[in-house]
Amino acid sequence: MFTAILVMVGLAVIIGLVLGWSAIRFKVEGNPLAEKIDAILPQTQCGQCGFPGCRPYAEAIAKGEADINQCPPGGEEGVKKLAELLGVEPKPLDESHGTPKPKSVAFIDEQICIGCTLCIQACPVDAIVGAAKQMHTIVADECTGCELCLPPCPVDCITMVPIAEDLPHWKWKAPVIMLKKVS
Amino acid sequence: MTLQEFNTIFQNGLSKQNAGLVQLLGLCPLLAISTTLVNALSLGLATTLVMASASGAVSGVRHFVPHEIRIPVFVLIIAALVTVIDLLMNAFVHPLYLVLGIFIPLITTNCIVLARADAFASKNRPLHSVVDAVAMGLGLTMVLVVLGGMRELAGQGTLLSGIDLVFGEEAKQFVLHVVPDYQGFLLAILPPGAFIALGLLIAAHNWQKARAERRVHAAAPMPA
Amino acid sequence: MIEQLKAAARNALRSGMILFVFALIATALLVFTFSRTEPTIERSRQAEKLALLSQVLPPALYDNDLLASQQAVPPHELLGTRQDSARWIARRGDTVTAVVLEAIAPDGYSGNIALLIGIDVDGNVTGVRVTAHRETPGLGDYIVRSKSPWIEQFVGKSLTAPESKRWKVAKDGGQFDARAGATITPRAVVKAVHAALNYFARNRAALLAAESAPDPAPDQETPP
Amino acid sequence: MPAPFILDRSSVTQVMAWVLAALLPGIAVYVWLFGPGILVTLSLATVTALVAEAAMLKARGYPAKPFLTDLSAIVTAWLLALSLPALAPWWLIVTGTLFAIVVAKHLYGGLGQNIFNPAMVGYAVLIVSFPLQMTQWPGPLSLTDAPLTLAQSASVIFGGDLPKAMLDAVTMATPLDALRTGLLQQLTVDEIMVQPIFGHYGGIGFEWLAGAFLLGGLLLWALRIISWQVPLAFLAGIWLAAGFLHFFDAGRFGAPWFHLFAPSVMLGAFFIATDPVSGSTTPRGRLIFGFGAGLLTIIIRTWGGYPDGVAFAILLMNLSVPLIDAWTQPRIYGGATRRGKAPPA
Amino acid sequence: MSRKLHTFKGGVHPPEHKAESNARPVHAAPLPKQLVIPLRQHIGNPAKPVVEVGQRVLKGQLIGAADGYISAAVHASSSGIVTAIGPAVVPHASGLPDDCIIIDTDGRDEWISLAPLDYRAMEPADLRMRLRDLGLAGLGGAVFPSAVKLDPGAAHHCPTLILNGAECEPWITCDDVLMRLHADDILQGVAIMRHLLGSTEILVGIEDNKPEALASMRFAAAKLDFAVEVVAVPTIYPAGGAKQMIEILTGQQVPSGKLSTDIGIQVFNIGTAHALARAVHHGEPLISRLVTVTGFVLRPQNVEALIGTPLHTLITLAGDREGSTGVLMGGPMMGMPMPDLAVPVVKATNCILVQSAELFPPLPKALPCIRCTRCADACPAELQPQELFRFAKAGDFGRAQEYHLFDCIECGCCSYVCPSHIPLVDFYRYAKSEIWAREKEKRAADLARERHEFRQFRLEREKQEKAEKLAAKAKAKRAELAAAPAAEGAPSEADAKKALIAAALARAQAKKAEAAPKNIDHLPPDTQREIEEIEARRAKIRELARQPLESEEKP
Repeated sequence: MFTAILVMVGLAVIIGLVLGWSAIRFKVEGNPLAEKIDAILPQTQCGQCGFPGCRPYAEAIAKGEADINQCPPGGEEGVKKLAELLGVEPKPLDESHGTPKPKSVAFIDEQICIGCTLCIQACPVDAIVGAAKQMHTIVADECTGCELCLPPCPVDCITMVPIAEDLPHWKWKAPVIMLKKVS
Repeated sequence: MTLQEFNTIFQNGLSKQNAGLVQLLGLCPLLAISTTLVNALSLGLATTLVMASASGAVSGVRHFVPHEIRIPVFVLIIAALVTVIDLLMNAFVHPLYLVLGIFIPLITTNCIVLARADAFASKNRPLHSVVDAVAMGLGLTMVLVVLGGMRELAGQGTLLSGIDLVFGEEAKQFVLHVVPDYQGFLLAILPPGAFIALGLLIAAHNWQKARAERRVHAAAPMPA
Repeated sequence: MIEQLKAAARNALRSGMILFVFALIATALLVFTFSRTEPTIERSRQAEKLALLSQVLPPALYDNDLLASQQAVPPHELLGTRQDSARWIARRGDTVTAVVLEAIAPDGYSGNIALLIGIDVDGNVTGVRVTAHRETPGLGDYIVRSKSPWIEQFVGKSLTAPESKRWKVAKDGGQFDARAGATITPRAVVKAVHAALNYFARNRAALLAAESAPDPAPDQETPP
Repeated sequence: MPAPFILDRSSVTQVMAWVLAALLPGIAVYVWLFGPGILVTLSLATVTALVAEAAMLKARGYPAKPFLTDLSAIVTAWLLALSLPALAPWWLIVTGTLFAIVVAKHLYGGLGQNIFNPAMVGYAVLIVSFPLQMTQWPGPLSLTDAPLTLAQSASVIFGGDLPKAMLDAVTMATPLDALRTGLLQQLTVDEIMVQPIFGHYGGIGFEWLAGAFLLGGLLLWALRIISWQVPLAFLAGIWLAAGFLHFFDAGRFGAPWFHLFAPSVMLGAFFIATDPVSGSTTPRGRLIFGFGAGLLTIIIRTWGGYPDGVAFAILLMNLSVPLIDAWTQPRIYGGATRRGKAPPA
Repeated sequence: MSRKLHTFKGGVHPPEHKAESNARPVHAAPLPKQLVIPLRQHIGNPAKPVVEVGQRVLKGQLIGAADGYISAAVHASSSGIVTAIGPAVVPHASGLPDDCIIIDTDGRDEWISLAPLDYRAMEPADLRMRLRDLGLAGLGGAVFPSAVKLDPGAAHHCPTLILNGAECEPWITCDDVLMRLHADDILQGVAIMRHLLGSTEILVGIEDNKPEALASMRFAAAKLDFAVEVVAVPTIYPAGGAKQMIEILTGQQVPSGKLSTDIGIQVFNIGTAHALARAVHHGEPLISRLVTVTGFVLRPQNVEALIGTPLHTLITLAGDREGSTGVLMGGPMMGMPMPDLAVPVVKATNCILVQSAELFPPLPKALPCIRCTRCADACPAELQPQELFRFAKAGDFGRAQEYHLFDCIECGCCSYVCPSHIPLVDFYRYAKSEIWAREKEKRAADLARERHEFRQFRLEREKQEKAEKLAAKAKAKRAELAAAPAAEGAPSEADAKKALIAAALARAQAKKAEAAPKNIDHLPPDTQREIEEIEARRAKIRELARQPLESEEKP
């Protein structure tokens, strides 16, 4: 009887010592999970999720402070990928954060632009070039379509132009094999 | 604890996060022991008992347990409780103990017990934790009973066989011979039968869930 | 660096202490339960064994404490044993009435079949039970009493009734019934019971002697 | 409209029809040597399979016509029927066929999705659940006094149990059963083989049956419907494993030729293990698949709980197919052997 | 002719249907009223238009200049007026319009002045530039700019030159006819290739179902001053695939992921050799080619067609028939259906195949894959098509890539033999374009992340600099105030601070007023609400963005 108690207690003390020591000694700094989440997010940097950019949103998800369905540009597919990564059930997009839109780029009507630079300050990826009192232009290849430049423009010279499907952007469609009767 | 909390916890345990059908946790005893209804019910109740006491205990000490040693502590608590129950069953329901045999100590490693201790009890107040454990346990027991019933019925055409192991010799009269002169369908009693029956149960559960969802969709008012 | 090591050491001590306390409580609980249930468990075990023995011995044959009469029997070819087995002696008053032997049928379809055989002083079988086997479910397992009454056929049989060449299953021209398509298992059991009777006939005196064990150097003659 | 715009004439129906045709010599020999009972079994299994297939297609919302006319259900039914004892009761045949079609085929996703061979799943379920009824093999006609006519066989199958004496008269242990029983009675192989049921190689009648299935299998191979790898490796596995054991103790282990011509091996090698859906798809994988199945067959026959092991061996190998396929991806044109991510050109 | 031939694994042998079109004499197609010349006819960058709408152009005049190294020029195929430069329907599987130059012909077919090139006297690099400007591109189907392929690269020579005259697709006979009629010209082109590539071994592979072409080429080869081996290869599809042709003739396989030049072999189509000879010896740009018009027409034949000629012109020439079910460009194995018969002949157009229900019965419905691996047996790339199909269908593109999806040459053998009639090639094309699209998306996302992170860094730095500057200024001001003589009693330190704050506040307010948008008066309520929402969101974002900074500033 006494041996049993001794063995149990001895074992417990050893395990406790090892775990307590390791907890401090081998602490992992940084958050690899946030990196992985960030890699899935579309990097639009639009802030629709309620966070100032994709990275902060990724960190919030990793900490469990934000839900996975707050990113409209990522769409349902993005939610699904996040759900898969985190091992949770996918859920529909939270519409209070916006709805997915076709991919677009911003376009500045240079006839109207007064060169106020407000949009340049708003752009999260520095995709607008121009200087004060001179008209601005969008670098279409770098524009993420986040729409953050629309509200500050005092003359409403910016419009979102959906990316049209042309030959270089055309994709083969998924072939459909009709086995089942469509109900 | 409000009634609503209580309801939510019970719904989770019995259906939404049912250990057997949704989380698929603790399948080892689920499959091994569900050969008859009585076996299934007994092990289910034993597991529920262990879960309830373990969750209560874990919840009670949750403030004294540092994060890094929580698992050893939980395991210690669970193992101690299981051993106690094992000894008690051995002493007072010996015939049943002979049947359930090795599966009682296995409750220790049944992940659903540890899962609830870590996921729920270590973060909630004792009362909530015990209710959650009971709900989870009953959810598992429910699945076990249905599974045991299915397998017993298909396998040997009876229900409640072995009830005498729990209530003594006189209880034998309660055994239901549902199909008289049954040939016996061994597959149901053998391990593959457990997997097939569980598969069917999960399928039925999912089907029912999908149907309920469809109905909710259909019932939703159309936007004007 | 030093600071960090110190912090780790402090944390280690704290964790160790907490686990120590939990382990102490858990072990204490176990020790307490164990000491309380031990006698009951022992009684249950005895009762279980007795129940088994009583299945191969009619209650009229004995009034002694069967369990107390247990003695070791050295391994013997006729018993199919490789290690010491047990035998129990039934007495009515001071008269020895019967003996219960453990035997093994080595040539079951899937290996050994363990048997418990009761034999009265006149060499008649009082009962046979299978205590362990691995026969094909549904095919060979009807030798178990809970599956079919087949095993009751042996009651009252002896070396002379029927005579040796009729100690076979019906298919081989013997006395004992067997299911079509599943004759290997019953064959093995019949053979083992017959051999055990032979063993009894040869070592009768030693087996029935109250205190002494049978001849440790059994004769090597094979049974007819 | 996809390219290419022309197609070869082959179709699933055509493939399945050839498989059925290749089974015909075997069925003919069966009837000739064991009596017409098998025809009842075959018909019952076929009808059950078609009804089950139609019902499942309807339940799953698939059109019935293309899937019923692809003949795959009939192939499953025939393979199962040919594996069952020809005098097995009707409910046994129906249960097995239902299990094969409903569970093994449709619950796994239907044609092309079943990871296990449906016929073998049906067989395994039956042998595990009803071992007793699975022993009612009709004896070879040359060894039975009163062979059953077609009508008598039907009445045995549908009418339930025969009187025991009569059943004993027409049924017989298969050579594999006889070998197993004999070995358990401490007889040597040579002593067992003098029993009348044993023929030159695999048992009276059974060896001719095996020959007929071999013939059908060679036809399928000649038509390129099956590959050579699986049957050859399967037979080689059996021959080598049995030969190895026989070489060390001829008294306790059957000869390799006996195992090759014993019931169900040829059927398994050419018709069941070659099932493309549940088998391996790479050339090397097929060799491993076939050899493994052969090896397991002998292991199960020798040490397992049931006298024959072909079904279990094939099911076990079915289980390992994804692994085998992943390991044995062939080298492609241009020599890339390892699975590496080629950049999108 | 003792060359040992090798075989490639797989392949199929569909009915050939060559005899329909290769017996009739070759006609020149009539000059159409309008020519539509796409700027993107080759692999690489599209040509840049160098003419303007309304300008008159002459036959052979450069109208689209090559843009970059991997590109080729396009030329006016006849004289006339440029009436439009912009999108028009082009022969492409998508049916989408693409930029074209449209010329209304004037019927005079007036050439620019042509100047032959003395290729032996020219610098090879100059010669290649000239060929690029003459619009030379492979006529076998892939339309890779020939100038690039004629660059032997760092090795400075390409020992083996293979001329591909296999023409393995059913129905097509334009190469067959070209070899019968212009063997000498083709071999003149080969001489130029040999000169540029420094090849020592020249092989011509022709399928053995074209005996006349073989004879004609052998006859012409015998007249040359260098050795050209004309080899008859077995007729099996796709023997005309470049990699398959290399394996048949040399027994070598081009390593996966590499080019044939890496093992010292270059392959050209015989049509390309012919066009090269015309370009060098006559200075003619690539403005016409031989096109087989066959299938469900009255007079299947080969025609010499100008690039830009609408397809219906050619079909009318070959004899239109009632009841056609569609038109393919290319052969039945790899061709693509044409959305519109107004699409022009381009450099890649080798065949116009008119379909009918009888010649091309509608494909039967697909059944599930039964893993019979006939596709694997037929695959000349030695892939496992059934696995690729499984992955592509499941959307598991990563696995498809691991199983070498990009080694698929889309020859269609797998679909041809599939007993379940699954359109396998469609699945591979779909998977490939999805992977490309995702790569593109990923690159864009990485770029955006990088730029955003840099911006954050820049803002942070600016903020810090500003704070430092402010602190310095405040310090200076305080010192100034303290130093100022006290008029009505010295202002205390606190007063100075207050004054500072008041000044700062006033400045901030002025700035805010300045920054407020000027167009927000008298807005409709909708817009007003939207602006408010946006403002709220921005405020929230600002709030959130500030929080972490503040917490960091705490000690």
